[in-house]
Amino acid sequence: MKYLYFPGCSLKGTGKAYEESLLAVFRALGVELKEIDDWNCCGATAYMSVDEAKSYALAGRNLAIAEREELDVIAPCSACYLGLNKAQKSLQDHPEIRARVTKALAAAGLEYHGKVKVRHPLDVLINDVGLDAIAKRIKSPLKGHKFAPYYGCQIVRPFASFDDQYDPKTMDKLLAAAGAENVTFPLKTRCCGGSLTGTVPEVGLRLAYIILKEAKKRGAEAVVTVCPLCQFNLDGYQDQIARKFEAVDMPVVYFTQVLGLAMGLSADELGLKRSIISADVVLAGR
Amino acid sequence: MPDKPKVAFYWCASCGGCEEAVVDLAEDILKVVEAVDIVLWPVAMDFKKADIAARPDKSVAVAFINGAIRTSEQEEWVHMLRRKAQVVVSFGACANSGGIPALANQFKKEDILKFVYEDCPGIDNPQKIRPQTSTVDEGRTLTLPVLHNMVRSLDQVIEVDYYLPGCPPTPKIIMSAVQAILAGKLPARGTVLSPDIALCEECKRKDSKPADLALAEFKRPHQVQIDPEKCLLAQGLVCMGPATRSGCEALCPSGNMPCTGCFGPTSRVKDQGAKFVSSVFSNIVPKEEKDIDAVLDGIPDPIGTFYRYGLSKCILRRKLN
Amino acid sequence: MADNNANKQQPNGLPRIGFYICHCGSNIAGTIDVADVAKYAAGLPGVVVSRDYKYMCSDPGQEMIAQDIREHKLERLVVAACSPNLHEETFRKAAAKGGLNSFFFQMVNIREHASWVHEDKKAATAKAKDLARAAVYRVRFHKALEKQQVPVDPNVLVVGGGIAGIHAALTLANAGKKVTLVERESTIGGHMAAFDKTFPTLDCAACILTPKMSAVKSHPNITLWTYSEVSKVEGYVGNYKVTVKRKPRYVIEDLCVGCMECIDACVFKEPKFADKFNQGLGKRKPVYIDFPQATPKVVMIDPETCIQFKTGKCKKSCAEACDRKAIDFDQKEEVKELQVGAIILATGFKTFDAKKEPHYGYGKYPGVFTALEIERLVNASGPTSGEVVLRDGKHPKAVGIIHCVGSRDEKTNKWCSRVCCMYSLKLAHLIKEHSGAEVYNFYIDIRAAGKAYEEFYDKLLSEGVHFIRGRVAEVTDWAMTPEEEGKLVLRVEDTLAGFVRRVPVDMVVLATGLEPQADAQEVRRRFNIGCGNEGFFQERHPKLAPVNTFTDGIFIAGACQSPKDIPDTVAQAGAAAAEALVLIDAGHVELEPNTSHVVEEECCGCKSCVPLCPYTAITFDEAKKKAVINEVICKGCGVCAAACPSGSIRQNLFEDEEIFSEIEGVLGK
Amino acid sequence: MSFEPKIVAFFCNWCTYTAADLAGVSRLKYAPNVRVIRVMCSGRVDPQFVMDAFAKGADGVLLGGCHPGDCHYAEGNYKTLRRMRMLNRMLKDMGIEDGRFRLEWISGAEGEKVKVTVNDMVAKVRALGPLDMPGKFKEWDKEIEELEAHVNSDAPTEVAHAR
Repeated sequence: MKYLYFPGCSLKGTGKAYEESLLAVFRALGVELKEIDDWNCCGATAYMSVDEAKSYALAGRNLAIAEREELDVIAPCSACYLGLNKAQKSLQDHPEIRARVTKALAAAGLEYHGKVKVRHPLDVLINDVGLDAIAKRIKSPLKGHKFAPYYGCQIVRPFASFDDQYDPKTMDKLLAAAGAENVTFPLKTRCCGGSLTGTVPEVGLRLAYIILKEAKKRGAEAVVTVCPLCQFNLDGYQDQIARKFEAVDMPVVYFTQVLGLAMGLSADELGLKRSIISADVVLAGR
Repeated sequence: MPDKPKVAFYWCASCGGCEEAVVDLAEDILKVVEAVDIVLWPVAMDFKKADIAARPDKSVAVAFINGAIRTSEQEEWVHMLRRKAQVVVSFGACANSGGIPALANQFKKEDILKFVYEDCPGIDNPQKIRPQTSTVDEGRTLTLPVLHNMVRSLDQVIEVDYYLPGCPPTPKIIMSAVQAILAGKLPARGTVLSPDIALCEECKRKDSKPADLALAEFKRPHQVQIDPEKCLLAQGLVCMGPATRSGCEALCPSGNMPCTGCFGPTSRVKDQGAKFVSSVFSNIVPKEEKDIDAVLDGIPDPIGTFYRYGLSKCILRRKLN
Repeated sequence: MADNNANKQQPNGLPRIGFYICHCGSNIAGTIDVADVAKYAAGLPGVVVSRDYKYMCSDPGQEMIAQDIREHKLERLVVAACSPNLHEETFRKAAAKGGLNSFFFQMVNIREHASWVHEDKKAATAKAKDLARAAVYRVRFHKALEKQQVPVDPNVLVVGGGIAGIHAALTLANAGKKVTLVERESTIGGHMAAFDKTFPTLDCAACILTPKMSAVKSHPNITLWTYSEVSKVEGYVGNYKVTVKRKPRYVIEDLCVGCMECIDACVFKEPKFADKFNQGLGKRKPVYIDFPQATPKVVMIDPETCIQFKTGKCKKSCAEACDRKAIDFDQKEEVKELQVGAIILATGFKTFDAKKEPHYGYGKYPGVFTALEIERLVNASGPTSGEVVLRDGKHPKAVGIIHCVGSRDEKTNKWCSRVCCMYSLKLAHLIKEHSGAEVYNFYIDIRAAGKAYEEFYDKLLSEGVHFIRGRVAEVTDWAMTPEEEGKLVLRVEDTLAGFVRRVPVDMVVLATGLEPQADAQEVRRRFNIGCGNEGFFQERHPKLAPVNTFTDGIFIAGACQSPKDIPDTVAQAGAAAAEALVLIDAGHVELEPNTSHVVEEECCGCKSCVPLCPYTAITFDEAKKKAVINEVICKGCGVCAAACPSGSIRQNLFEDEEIFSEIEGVLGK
Repeated sequence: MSFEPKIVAFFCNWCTYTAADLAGVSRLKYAPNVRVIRVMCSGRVDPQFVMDAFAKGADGVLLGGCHPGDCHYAEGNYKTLRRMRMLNRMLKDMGIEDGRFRLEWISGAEGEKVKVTVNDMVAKVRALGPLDMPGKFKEWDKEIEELEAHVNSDAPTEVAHAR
């Protein structure tokens, strides 16, 4: 099994722990990830609201480079995953956008034929690797640990290609396979605050607080997420949340970190020491 | 002795089989010769064009013309015969509907010439010499007729009064036509002089045809051991009988070969190939496009199969290019 | 009106053709220059009269045509107006009135196919001319034809025993017709039998329905077959042959008197299995009856749960308890055949599956109910005897009713289900009455268009039921405040107040919309009728033929045609019955003479046509060795005419030369 | 002026013709290039009709029937599908481009599909350009115009074939 890996900016920066744990878990599962050569910004965030075509051209360049390899692309960051898929769909459905992007790519000597499939690691783990294969690799199950599975908005909206839009379950299944217990968590896809934590903190912080608080109330020892922005908001703003609302003290980790632990990988190689709110509770018992 | 009616035979783009068919009348030919005066018959006697040109208009009672019209010479001859004859009978499949020569309407003239004079295996023509319509040799100009861009049936060039179908017409229908002409008992102009009903009517295998001919596969004659009694279509062979006019007494099916349609369609049908397709393919077994296509693949050359003798009379007339 | 007709002579032996073009007010004339088309048509070969007129289908329009036929000795008639599906018959009659055979007529559709669909006037006018020319060329070849009359079987089949089927069957039976009513469930009554009260009058559903149910059972003209399904329909208007499968209920219907002693005797002492009639909220035994007034009042055995069927080792106490020996474990499916002249389909609807909107938590939170479940809860004969309780037995203090679940939604069903607003109001009233709970309605719009409906809404407002305008975003058990703890919270944007509300309740009711039956597609194929895009049966005309279908003799009534409430359903059922009566009492039907025939002397007997006919109208005459078409059975598709390899089959009205001349006409100059 | 294709359509009475009526009732707007010939069933459409329409000047031929399984006459549309797939091959062999002949299943409820199909077909045939078979027939027969007059002139002389 081999895939192209599109890290995006987060996994090289604030989401370093995601990259470390993702690569470690995939390596342990015998799945090869090859980083896309000379990738650039996925085109998400600010570009999209300033100039759609530029955003699609950025995404298009990544796709065009990836297309040469005839492999599926794994985009772990939710924003990248959505941005690339959105570009893919727009290029397919709108000839005028396709024409503009084709022109832009031609200037760089590239062409894109729309053949790349951009996928999320959850999709690949569940549908390609399979729960059975993963279950066989679980060496030290996370017995007695309770987590709140939190997916964020972007991997199921607007496209719900591999999971339910309202009640996604793929991560729940992985965590259960890792031996952990999932609390019933109705806020699975609720907003983490997004960029509002920085720009309009009175709104953004409240949104993040709601998620942390509810996870706590439902007895979770940590929130497990799939998105570097969610992780950053929920983990990094807890001191401000404590000042504004109350101290929640809730670790926020990536699903790959939890899965890695159950597979017997070390806290260090999974980046578990990088959390702002100590994730030691997740390590308890090992 | 009163003048016997004057009769002309002429050949255009044809194989000679139609001439042979006249000879095949056997002793009946003597009756014909006795009753008529043959003024033109290139295969048997030497007449010059000038002889015919010199005859008064309408002085020939009947002209039987076989072969398709492919060259300007043929074109000129048939116009002249039309002028000299009271009745023109289009004789045989080539004259009626283009016949085998009309299969050339699937190709461009240039492609045909190039193949025949350059690319055909066995050709040794390094200078790529092609026949010229006009050549000066020792001070004299030699000419050749022009090869037309397409093959036409006789009635696409001149008006035709009657048609004798077949490749070639059988002695029986020739004789009955001749007798009708001599007796002056001719049907309406434009009639095809054979029964206006399809071939199954006179096919010995007719009774063996099942009511539900649901075919799942088509085969070619060399691929099967043909049952000599059973309907050929029912054996998966493309037998054009249902879409072909009778009159030949089902010669080919009697000889264990499927009908290939040389008698052309009945008077109710404009396009024999299209109509045959409409009939046989409506009832093949599959329902899904890809399964249907798999059955159709059993007929690798639809045009050559369904228009073997009639491409000039296909509604579309020739391949576009 | 232009006069294009100054003493036109007919030079060439062509039939004398009259051409008429309709303005249809501005419907046609607004886009197509009708005077120009009429002028153009006047110059076409054979046309001796060409006129345009405001409304050709009006009496004066028809009279003008009839008069012209007489005066100008017209031999052919062409009318350019609307779709032949609408007025072909009208103008055929006009032709006949003028003394012309009705089939010397051709209609040109320049409204639906031109003026209504094109904006470019020049192009639309050019198209009208082309179509007119095609008809003029074609009509020359028309032949005089007569409609064939066939007798109509006076018996009627009604499919579906809900209120629509019941009403239709009774209407017909009261008119003296023999009716067979086929219902696939074990009892008639349909959805209405499950309801407690009906809006807006709040009369008890059972009180008004059960008398009609027993009337069906006892009516001498009605044969009632429940637990039965139509499996095959053959034939044509007036003469349908229907095959019905009667599924085994393992109880001999004629013997069972409905004493229910077998139920008491069942080896299961307590009811144990989910009771479908009560939406799974109650329990039943393997031998059961849906509800006390079930009609016919005959018990059933469910082989899925009965020990005798599962192991073969039950002591069969139910059979022992039956002194009439009505229980028959070996009962087999029966196949019956019926001959009927008309069929009424009243197959009803199903409700939207609430699990398809997972954010409303149905199946996840026990406090979420569908409206049908609440119908059973508020029903005095329901599983809780009318007590409104949650699944854990507790009484709700606050109830939220979410409207438009599976209606008016791009993601699920786009249509308005028409009844949910009103039944939500009814349930709000009943819940409040039965439990005293606060009731909140979350609605997009209140659609209360019906007699006394708006007044009912007013009444609810005055009763103190709350109304919040907005589509609920989600139902969640996530509490933000102490008051929300342990509650279900509805998050909704209150679009009147302009902010997001969180409303904590104990019980959520989902007002699920109405959908076509799951097997509506199969059923419509079986009966050879159409479905609209949304899957409800397609009526022949949305306004003028609402209970007819495109297949003559098959009528539709009730919610199988579109969502509708009980008054509309009953009205439509009456209409369908009336249409069936019109057909039957005429005694015969006239068949469109577009049948095909084999010209015997041209047929070579190749049999190519025989297997093509779906109605086995084509047979092979072994004596003559020719194909023969039975024109009574032929439905006029023309597939044989297209496929006859020697061109020896003709289809009336669609002969080869008619179509070839039409092709020439649309493309000609 | 740009080329406006002429398209002849054969619509079955029960599905596609009704759908076209519905498009009208719904006041959908579509290209005015199509001329509809009504047949009871798509199964009535003889391949001869399609060829004849091309020969008489159609740039495209559209055939509309009920969806598979939905035929008013049970299976007429399957018969159409089978024979038209063979016709398709023949048209291709005769040099008529893909896209000039089209078979579509349009149910009585799909007025919108009539609009979409017609517009799409008109656009595609417009891109293919005129077929103009009548013009081609005339063009082809130019090579046989000259001799007839020559032979039939009052004083025919020796014909020079070289041209």
